[in-house]
Amino acid sequence: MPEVTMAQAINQGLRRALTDDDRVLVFGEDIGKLGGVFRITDRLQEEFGEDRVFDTPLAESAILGVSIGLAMAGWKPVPEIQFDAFSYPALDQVISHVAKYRFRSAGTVSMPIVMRLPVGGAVGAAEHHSESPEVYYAHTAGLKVVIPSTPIDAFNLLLASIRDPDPVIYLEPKARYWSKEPGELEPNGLPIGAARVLREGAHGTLVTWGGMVPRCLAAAEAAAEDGVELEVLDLRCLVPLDLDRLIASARKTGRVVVVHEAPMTAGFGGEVVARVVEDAFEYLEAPVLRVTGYDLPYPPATVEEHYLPSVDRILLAVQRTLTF
Amino acid sequence: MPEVTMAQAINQGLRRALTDDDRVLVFGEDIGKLGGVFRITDRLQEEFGEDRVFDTPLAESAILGVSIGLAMAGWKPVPEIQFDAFSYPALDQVISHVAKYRFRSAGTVSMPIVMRLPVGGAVGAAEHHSESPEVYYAHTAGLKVVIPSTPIDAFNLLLASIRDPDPVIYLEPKARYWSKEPGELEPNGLPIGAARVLREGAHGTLVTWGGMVPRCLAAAEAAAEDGVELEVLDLRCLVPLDLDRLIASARKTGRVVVVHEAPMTAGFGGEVVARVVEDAFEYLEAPVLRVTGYDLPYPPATVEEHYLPSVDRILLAVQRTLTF
Amino acid sequence: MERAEDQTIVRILDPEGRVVDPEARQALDLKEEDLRSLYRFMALSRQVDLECTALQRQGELAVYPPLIGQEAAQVGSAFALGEEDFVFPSYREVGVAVVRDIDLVEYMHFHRGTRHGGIDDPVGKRFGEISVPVSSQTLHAVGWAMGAQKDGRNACAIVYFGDGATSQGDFHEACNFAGVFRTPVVFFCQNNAWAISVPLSKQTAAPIWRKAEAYGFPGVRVDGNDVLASYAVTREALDRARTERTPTLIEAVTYRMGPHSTADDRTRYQPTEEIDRWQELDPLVRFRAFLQSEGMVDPEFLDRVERDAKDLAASVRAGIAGAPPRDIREMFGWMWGDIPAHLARQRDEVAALMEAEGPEDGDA
Amino acid sequence: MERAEDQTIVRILDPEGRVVDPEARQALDLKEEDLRSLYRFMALSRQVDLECTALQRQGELAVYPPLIGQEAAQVGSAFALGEEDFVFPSYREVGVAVVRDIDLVEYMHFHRGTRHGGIDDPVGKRFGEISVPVSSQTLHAVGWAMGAQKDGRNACAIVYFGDGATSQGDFHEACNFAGVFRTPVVFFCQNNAWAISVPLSKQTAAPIWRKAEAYGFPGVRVDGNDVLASYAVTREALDRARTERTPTLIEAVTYRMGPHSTADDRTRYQPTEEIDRWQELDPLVRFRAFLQSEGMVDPEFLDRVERDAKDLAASVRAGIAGAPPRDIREMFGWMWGDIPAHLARQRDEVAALMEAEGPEDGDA
Ligand SMILES: Cc1ncc(C[n+]2csc(CCOP(=O)(O)OP(=O)(O)O)c2C)c(N)n1
Ligand SMILES: Cc1ncc(C[n+]2csc(CCOP(=O)(O)OP(=O)(O)O)c2C)c(N)n1
Ligand SMILES: [Mg+2]
Ligand SMILES: [Mg+2]
Repeated sequence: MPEVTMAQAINQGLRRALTDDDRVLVFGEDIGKLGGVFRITDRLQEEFGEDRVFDTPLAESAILGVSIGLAMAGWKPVPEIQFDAFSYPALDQVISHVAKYRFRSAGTVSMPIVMRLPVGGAVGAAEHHSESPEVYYAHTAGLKVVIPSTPIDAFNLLLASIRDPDPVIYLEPKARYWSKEPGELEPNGLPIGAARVLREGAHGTLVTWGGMVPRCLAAAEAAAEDGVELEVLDLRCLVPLDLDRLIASARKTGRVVVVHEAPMTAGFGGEVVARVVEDAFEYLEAPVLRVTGYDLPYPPATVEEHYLPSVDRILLAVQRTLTF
Repeated sequence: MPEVTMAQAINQGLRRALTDDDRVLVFGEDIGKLGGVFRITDRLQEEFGEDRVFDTPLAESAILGVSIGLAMAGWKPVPEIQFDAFSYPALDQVISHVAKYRFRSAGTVSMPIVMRLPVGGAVGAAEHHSESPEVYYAHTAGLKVVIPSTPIDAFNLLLASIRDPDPVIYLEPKARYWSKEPGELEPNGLPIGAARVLREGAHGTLVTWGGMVPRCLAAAEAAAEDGVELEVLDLRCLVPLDLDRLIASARKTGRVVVVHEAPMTAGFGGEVVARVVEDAFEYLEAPVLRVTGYDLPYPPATVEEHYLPSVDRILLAVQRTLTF
Repeated sequence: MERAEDQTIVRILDPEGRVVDPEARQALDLKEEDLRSLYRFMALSRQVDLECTALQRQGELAVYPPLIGQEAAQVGSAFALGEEDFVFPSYREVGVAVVRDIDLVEYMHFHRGTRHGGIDDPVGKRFGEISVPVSSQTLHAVGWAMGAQKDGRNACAIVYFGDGATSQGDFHEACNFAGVFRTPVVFFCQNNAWAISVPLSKQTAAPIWRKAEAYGFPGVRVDGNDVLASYAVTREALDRARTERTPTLIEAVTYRMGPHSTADDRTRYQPTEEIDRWQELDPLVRFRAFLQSEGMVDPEFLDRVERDAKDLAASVRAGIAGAPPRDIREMFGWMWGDIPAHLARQRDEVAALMEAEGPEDGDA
Repeated sequence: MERAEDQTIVRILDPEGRVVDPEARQALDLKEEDLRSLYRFMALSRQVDLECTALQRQGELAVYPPLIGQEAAQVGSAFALGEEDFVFPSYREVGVAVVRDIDLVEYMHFHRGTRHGGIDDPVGKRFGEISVPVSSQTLHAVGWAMGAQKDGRNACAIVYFGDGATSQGDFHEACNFAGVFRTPVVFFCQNNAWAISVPLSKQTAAPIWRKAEAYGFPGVRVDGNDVLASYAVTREALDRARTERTPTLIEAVTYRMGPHSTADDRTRYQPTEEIDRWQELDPLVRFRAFLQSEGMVDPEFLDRVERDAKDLAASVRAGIAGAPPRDIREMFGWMWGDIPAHLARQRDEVAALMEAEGPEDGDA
C-alpha cells in the first residue's frame, strides 16, 4: 500500500474537489505559484488555472468577506488562511456573516465555505504561528469545526466539508502535515461529525483531536506496558460533536481525560467534560480531567514542549483518575 | 440611601477614574457629545475636555490598536466599543497584541487597557446587538474578564479594572444598565477575581454572571417556595475565576447548575463544570448542568425569551439535579 | 447647496430644480416616463419612511433608521441598475428596496424584531440581507461581482454604505480587491454628513471620492440630492464596470434629515441650523420643480403618486402592525441544512417548554 | 533603476552613485562624518544579515527574514530619527535596529525561538517589539504618536511595513486615524516588490505613495536604494510631523534580494532576471561609489568598516549560538503583574515536572 502524508492527502483532496465540482474555488495568500507556505496547494493553479485557483492580496477579512459574495454567486469557496493567528483579522466576517447568513436569511442562503487553517504548535515556529484557535470557532453557532489527525481522514473530511452546504472551519494540525499513513486516497464517504476510536481500552478514555492524537496514543501504549488499557478517542470534529461515541466510551471506562493544545481556560476541553458529566455522570469513577496548554500566550518555540501536554502529563492525569 | 442605576454607576466610575488619574483616557465611537449610545460617558467630554475624552472614527481595530500605542506612551486607555458584536473587528488587535504584549516583552511593557463592552440580550435589540462574546476573551490568555451584575459592583470593578496594570475586558450587561441599587458610589476596594454569594442555600448552587443574575435569584426565590434553598453565586469575573468560592459552594451543596446567555457549545459554562468536577467531584450528588442560550445565532428579539435561559428552564435543571 | 463652491461635484439640477448642466441632462437615456418613475419612487420612499418612523413610535417597530433626505441618492442610483445587478445594502436603503420592488413588509420584519435580514430570497431578488456591521457588506459585493464575472455574466454589484463606513478596514480591503481583480462593482457611499454623532470632519481628513486614488479606479462626487445626477454617475459607473471591468467609488453628498435611528437623541450633537439649511435642499421638492418646469407632471399625476405612496405605506402598516413573532422551533432549521443531535435536543427542549406554556399572547 | 521613467520618485544618487539632484544633496544637513556613518551602518546591517542567514543554515536560528537589498531604505530613514522618536518595526528591520543601537543578540533570540519580541525594554529604547501580524503595528505607532502629542512631547513615531501590508485594513485605519487626529507619525513602506510570492501588481492596483490621498496627507515615493534620498524624505516627513502635525506616507522603492525568509523557496516565483537586474542596483555599492567620488572615504576607512561589521556579526554569533532556552517557569511572570491561583497551579505543575526530569540538554 502506498504511503501518503497529510499534506499530500489534503492536496489530493483539493485536486479531487476541483475536478469533481467545477464550482469549487481555491484561493488565499501565496497559494498559487508558491503552492502555499506548506505546499498544500502545490500545482493546483497550474492544473486548474488562475480563474479557479488564485492568490489574493494580503487581507484576511477580505478573503472571508469575498467568500461570502462568491457563495451568493453560486460558487463553493475554499479559502486558505496562512496560519492560525492570521485568521483573527477575519473573525468579524466569520462570526458576523459566514456563521449567520443562512440563519439571517431564514434558511434561504447557505454558505458552502470551507476555511482551511493550519493550526497548532510543536513545529518550532515563531510567535503567532502555533496557536490553537478552535474555541473561537466552536463557540460560534453556525460553524462546523473539523480537525483531522491522519492523512486518510484529512482527505475524506476535506471532501465531506466541501460537500457540506454549510460553513466548515477545516483545521489542519501543522504537526501532522508530514505524518504518513498507508492507504488509498479514495473517497470513503466519511461524514462530518463522527469521532473515531483509535484504540480500545477498558480502564480509561483519552479524548483528543488534531496534533495531540499521537501523544495520546503514545501515552496509551506506555500505560499498556503497566497493564492499563486506555481507549483513545479522536474527535475529528468538534462541531457537531459525536456525543454517541464520546458518551459510550465514557460510560464504558468511567475515567476520562481530555487532552488539547489550546490553553485550559474556556478551552474545548470544558465542553467535553460538561458533556461527559451530563450524560455519563453515574458511570464516572473519577473526575474528568483536562491536560492542556497552559494559560499563557503560546510560548517561544524552544520551550514549547514544556507548554504542550506531554506523554508524562497525560499519564499523570490518567494516574490521578485511576487512583482517585 | 440614594439609588443608582448601573449606567450611572459606570459613568461615575469613569468620572472618578478621570479625576483621580490624569493618565486615564476615554474614547470610542459617539462617546463624546452624545455620551455614548447608552449615555455611559454622559458629560465626560464636557468635564474633562476633548483631549482626554474623545470620539474616534468608526473603526474598532483602530480603537484597540491605538490603545496599545497609547499604553506604550504611558497612558491608561479606557476605550468603549459600542456593542458586543462590533468588538469582533478588534479581535485581532486584542488577541494578538493587547493580550500578548507584556508576555512578548518578557514582562517589561504592560498594557493597562480597559475595554468597555456592552453585552448580552433581553433588550429587544436588532441583530448583532445582543451577543455574549465572553468566551472569545476568557479563552485568550492574557486578558482578565470582568462582568458586574449590580451598580455598586460595576462602579468598584471598573475602578479595580482601571487600577489593574494589565488588560481587562470589562463587560457591561445591557439588560442591567437600568437596574437600580441603593448605595454609595464610594470605592470599596473590591478586587478583580472575587465572586460573590448573592444568596445562601444548602440544596444546590446556581453559578452565573451578568444579565442572568436576576433570573437566577428569581429561580432561587421560586425554589425556596418549594423548600429548596439554592445558593446563587455571581462570578463577577470569569478570568481570573474565583475557584475558592466556586469550589466551596459546590462542595457545600453538591448540586450545581451553571447559567449563561451565550450558546452552550464551548461556552464558559464548560469551564465552570470542568473546574467543579475537578475539585469537588467527590461532593457531587448529581451531574453539573448547564442552562444556556441555544446553539443558534442570537435570534430575533421577539423570540429572545424563548432562547435565553428562563426561570423555568433553570428550575427544570435544578429539578434534574435534585431528583438525579 | 452647501458644497456649491466645490467644482468637483457632479450636478445636473440646482436646488431650485433648474438644469445647470444641459449637456449632461441631454445625455441621459431617460424617457419622460422614466423621469416620472424616479419621482414616484422618491415619493413612495419618503412616505414609507415616514410611516415606519410612525410605526416605531407606536411600538410596531422596535427601532427604525430613517432615510429621509437621501431619497434622490438611493432612487437615482438604484434606477440605474440592470435587473441582473445585485444590491448589497446597509440598513438604511428603503429607497433602494422600493425601486427594486422588494417586499417591504418582509423588510420591516427586520425592524420589528421578527426576523433578521429582512429580505426574502436575496439571491433570487438580487438584494442582500440588511447588513448591520458597518462596511462589512462591501466585501460581499466584491465577492459576488468576482463570482458573476467568473460566470461570464454581465452583471454588476452595487454596495451601499455611509460616510462613517469608509473608516473601516473592510472598506479598504474591498476596494483594494476590486482594484486588483477588476471586479464589476460600484461602491456607493451616501455621505449624509454624520455617522451617528460623529461629523465627517472627525471621520476622515480627505474627501471621500478621492479615496478611490488608493485603489487605481475612478472616484466621483455627486450631488446626492439631485436624482438625475445620482442616476447619471451610477449609470456611467455601471457601464464602466461592464465594459472596462473598472470599479467606481461614488460619493453622493446628501444629508441625514432625520435622527440616526428612532433611538437616537440628535439634539445632543446635530445643529438645527444645519438641518434647516438642508431642509432647503429637499430632493423631492427639487425634482418636482424640475418636472413641473419641464411640464412633465400635472396635478393629477402628483395626486396619483401621493395616493400610491399612501397606499404603499398603508400596506406596509397593514402587513407589519401586530404581526406575531415567528416560531423559534422553526429557526432551528435556519442555521444549517441539517439538525445534528445536540441541536435537536435543544429544539425538543424548547418545543416541550412551549407546549407546556400553551399559546402565547400574539401567537394566536 | 527599474522605475527610472517614473518622474515622481525622489532620488539624489543614481545607481552609479552620481548626484542627480545637486540641490537636494546640498540641502542635506549631513556632515561628512554622518555620510560615513550612513555607509558604516549599511555595511554593518549587511554583514549581520548575512551572518544571520548563515546562523539559520547552521541551525542556530529557527528562521530568519533577510533584509539584504533594503539597507539604504532602513538606514537612511532610521538615521533621520531623533532620539525621542519611536520605531515600530515589522520583522525585517535589522538595519533600523543597527542604527538605533538595539542589542542584536537579544533581537536574534526572537529568531532563535528563545523569546518573542526580541527587544529588551522597548519603551526605554524607543523601539517596539518585532511585530509579525502584517500591518498591525501601524496602529500602535499612531497610538504612541497620539500619546506623545498629548504629553506635548516633540517626538514622532515611525512605522515600518511592507508593500503587502498596505492591503490590510489596519493600514487603512491607522492612516485614517493619523489624518483625523493629525498625529506625528511617518508611515514608512518598504516596497520590496514582493509579499512572499505575491508581486505588487497582484497586491494593489494603485501606486503605494498615492494611497496617502485617501487620508489627506502627503505621500512620497523615494528610491529606497538611495540612502541619501531615503534620509532626506524621512527627515522632511519628520519635520512636517513635528511642526505641522502632518503625517506622511513614504513609499521606498527597493527590492527583496533574498528569499522572504530562510524557509522560503523563491525559485517557485521570483524571476532570476529580476534579481539580477536589481543586483546592479545594490545600495551599498552605489553609496560607496558616491563616497569615493567625493573623496570622503579611503581604503583604510573601508577596511575599518569591514572589520567593525565582521566584529559585530561575530558578536551576534557569539551571543546567540548555542544560547539555551529560557526557563518556562519564569514566563508565568511575564503575562501579568500578578499570578492568580489557576496560573500558579500550572506553574507549580510544570516546575514539579521539570524538577523530576532533571536538567535538560542545553540548560547547563
Ligand atoms: C462595525 C460596527 N461598528 C459600530 C456600529 C454601530 N453603528 C451603527 S450605524 C453607525 C454609524 C454609521 O455611519 P455611516 O457609515 O455614516 O452610515 P449612516 O448611518 O450615516 O447611514 C454606527 C457607529 C456598527 N453597526 N458596526
Ligand atoms: C495578518 C498576517 N497575515 C499573513 C501573514 C503571513 N506573512 C508574513 S510576511 C507576509 C508577506 C508580507 O509582505 P510585505 O508586507 O510586502 O513585507 P515583506 O515581507 O516583503 O517585507 C505574509 C503573508 C502575517 N504575518 N500576518
Ligand atoms: Mg453617515
Ligand atoms: Mg514586500
